[in-house]
Amino acid sequence: MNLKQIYKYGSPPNYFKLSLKAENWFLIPGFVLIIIGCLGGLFIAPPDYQMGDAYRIIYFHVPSAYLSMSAYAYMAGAALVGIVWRSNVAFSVAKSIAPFGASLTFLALVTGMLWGKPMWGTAWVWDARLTSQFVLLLLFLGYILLHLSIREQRKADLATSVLALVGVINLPIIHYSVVWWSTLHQASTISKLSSPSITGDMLWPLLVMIFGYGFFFWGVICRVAASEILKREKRSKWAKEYIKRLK
Amino acid sequence: MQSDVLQLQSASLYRDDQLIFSDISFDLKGGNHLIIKGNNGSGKTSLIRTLCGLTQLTEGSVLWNHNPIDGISSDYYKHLAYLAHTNGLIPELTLLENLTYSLQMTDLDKDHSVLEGFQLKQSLNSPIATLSNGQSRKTALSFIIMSRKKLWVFDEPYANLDSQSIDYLNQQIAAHLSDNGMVITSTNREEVIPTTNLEITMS
Amino acid sequence: MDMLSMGDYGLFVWSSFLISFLVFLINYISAQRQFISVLNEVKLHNENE
Amino acid sequence: MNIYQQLFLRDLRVSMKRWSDLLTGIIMFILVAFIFPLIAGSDKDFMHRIIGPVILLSSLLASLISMQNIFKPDLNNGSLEQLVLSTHSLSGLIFFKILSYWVSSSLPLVVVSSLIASAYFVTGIDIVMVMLTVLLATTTLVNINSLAAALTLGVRYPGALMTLILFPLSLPILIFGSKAIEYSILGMDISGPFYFLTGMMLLSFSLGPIATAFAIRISID
Repeated sequence: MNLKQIYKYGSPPNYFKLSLKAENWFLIPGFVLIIIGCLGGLFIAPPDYQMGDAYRIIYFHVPSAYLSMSAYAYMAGAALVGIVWRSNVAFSVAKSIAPFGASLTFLALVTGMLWGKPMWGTAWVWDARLTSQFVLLLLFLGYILLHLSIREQRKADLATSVLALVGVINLPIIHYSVVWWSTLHQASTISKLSSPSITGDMLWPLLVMIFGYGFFFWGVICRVAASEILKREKRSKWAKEYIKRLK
Repeated sequence: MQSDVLQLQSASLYRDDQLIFSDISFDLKGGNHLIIKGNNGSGKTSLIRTLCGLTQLTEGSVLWNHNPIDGISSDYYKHLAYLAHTNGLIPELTLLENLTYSLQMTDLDKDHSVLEGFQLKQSLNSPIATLSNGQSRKTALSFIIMSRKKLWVFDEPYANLDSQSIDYLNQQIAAHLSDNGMVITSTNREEVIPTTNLEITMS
Repeated sequence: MDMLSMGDYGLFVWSSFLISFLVFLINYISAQRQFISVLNEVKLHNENE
Repeated sequence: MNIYQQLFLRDLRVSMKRWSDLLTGIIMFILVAFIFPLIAGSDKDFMHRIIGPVILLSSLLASLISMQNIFKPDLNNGSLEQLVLSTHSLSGLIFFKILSYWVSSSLPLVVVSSLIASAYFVTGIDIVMVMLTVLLATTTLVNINSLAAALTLGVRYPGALMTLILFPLSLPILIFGSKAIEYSILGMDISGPFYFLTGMMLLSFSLGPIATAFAIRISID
């Protein structure tokens, strides 16, 4: 793909059409992969010799934790592109990632707590991963609330993008400091936390789930970003024509 | 001497979906006075802010000596003095302190004849907060006049002024224009404006 | 039935499954609804002009 | 006198005139630190354990309260616009504005923290360590805070939003800052946390003013 093509798909009408076309190419594989992963993880994979069937929660926990972290990175990437090229498309993508990213973080937290309850006997443990997820949730919420509280769209886009970039610079530092802190406090629980020695027939459903989550995520983002773009471009010619053709 | 020129080329501004103004163009050369007329809420302030580079145009461009001002802002700001609705004065500090710490005008005229002309000489040591609205407006105006910058941009300079000060301001503007300076003024009080060669009416 | 009880951990495993499913469903549905509401908004905008 | 010195001195002077803002921050700092022993017990070992977190938390709250007003009055009286229209780099001007704000709002905290440390039965060189930690932590916090204040300039009630933005970004400072104090009291090696705090201070002073300047341009648009 050369630069000209990238520029072409970066223009709002092209991106709009492309994302609506691409939506199902993400959603359907995502859906299928998640079903396969669920079947594999919940029924086919053998129970862990130490933790029994409870470990199956990782098939929901790990993909959402992975994806929530990378969602923040994608959001910051889109924000950077938006700031540099003042691209409405990039801003729309960044804005659409935030709610899904926040809900993935929420999922990672809740499934983490559901895993903690039988394993550690308590729903919340001050361990590095859960705490990092909590901080990530706050970063997402800050982004979303800042976007909501600035009335003018263009201003809100730029301001939240600055926040996303600062957040992504800080994220490794936060993660590092939380890990450092928890190794000081929770030396005893760390060993319990270490992931079970995963065997091949446990691993493949996990990978399938991670990919399924990713595909489904982008499918939803395609649709949300398309509606964001349409909203921003409603006084443009292509948007009017698109609406007219729908009738 | 090469004469400076400020150009606005087919400028439009939207705030989200709302059209503020569209397709305005002009050329402003040394000795020209541009008046922007219009009622409240007609986009005068937005237009003036785009001319100062504080607000980005949706379409079109602002050029200083044929260069877009975003690229040469520090060069452009050497020549620009801007008076906003707010006076840009710090109310806790006295007039004199505001003058000393005035950041934009690094080479402020040190003789205070303009302050005298606006009858501000006796208020030099009172905090801006204790001055009346008209007096603080006059203070801000005299800072612009004393700044020795080429381009003066006034947003509603006549607000709160008594007739004597209006005359004095018009005198100063005339002197600046004859000195090959440029002035941009927005107002909705048409009766007090001196005659000019450039006019934009916003609706 | 043994499959569903997951040892004794069925409650935790299945509620993880359920909540993940729900969150994905909500995100999907709200995406579709948001698109439709934007379509209507733009339509309204066009008619007003 | 160059323009940066001018701005620095002007802001210092203005801060003195707005002394009630500064005082609120200092009072907040003292109150939080004094309330903890009152409600949680005051034996020496316990006080030594909690002084780190308490000092850091109260500096966070103090700087949050006093920093809400770093740009807002300037926005309202128009002098922020004049700052943007300066021929000098806005990031540089903001750097000195932040520095001046730090001197007026956080330097008193460094001094006061020595009193608090002695009230917490900290003695000798450890008091200096507490002060040094507060100094390093507040220099970073002031940068993060000014960014949050600049981003929320256009928001009518920015308090809650600022807190939400601030908390995750300042978490590393709180963790390492309280560890530095704890290590120093326990007589352990404190170079690790101090290197970290110093690094964060340098990072925040190099990125903070740039990001804040950018955010101000957006907010006054």
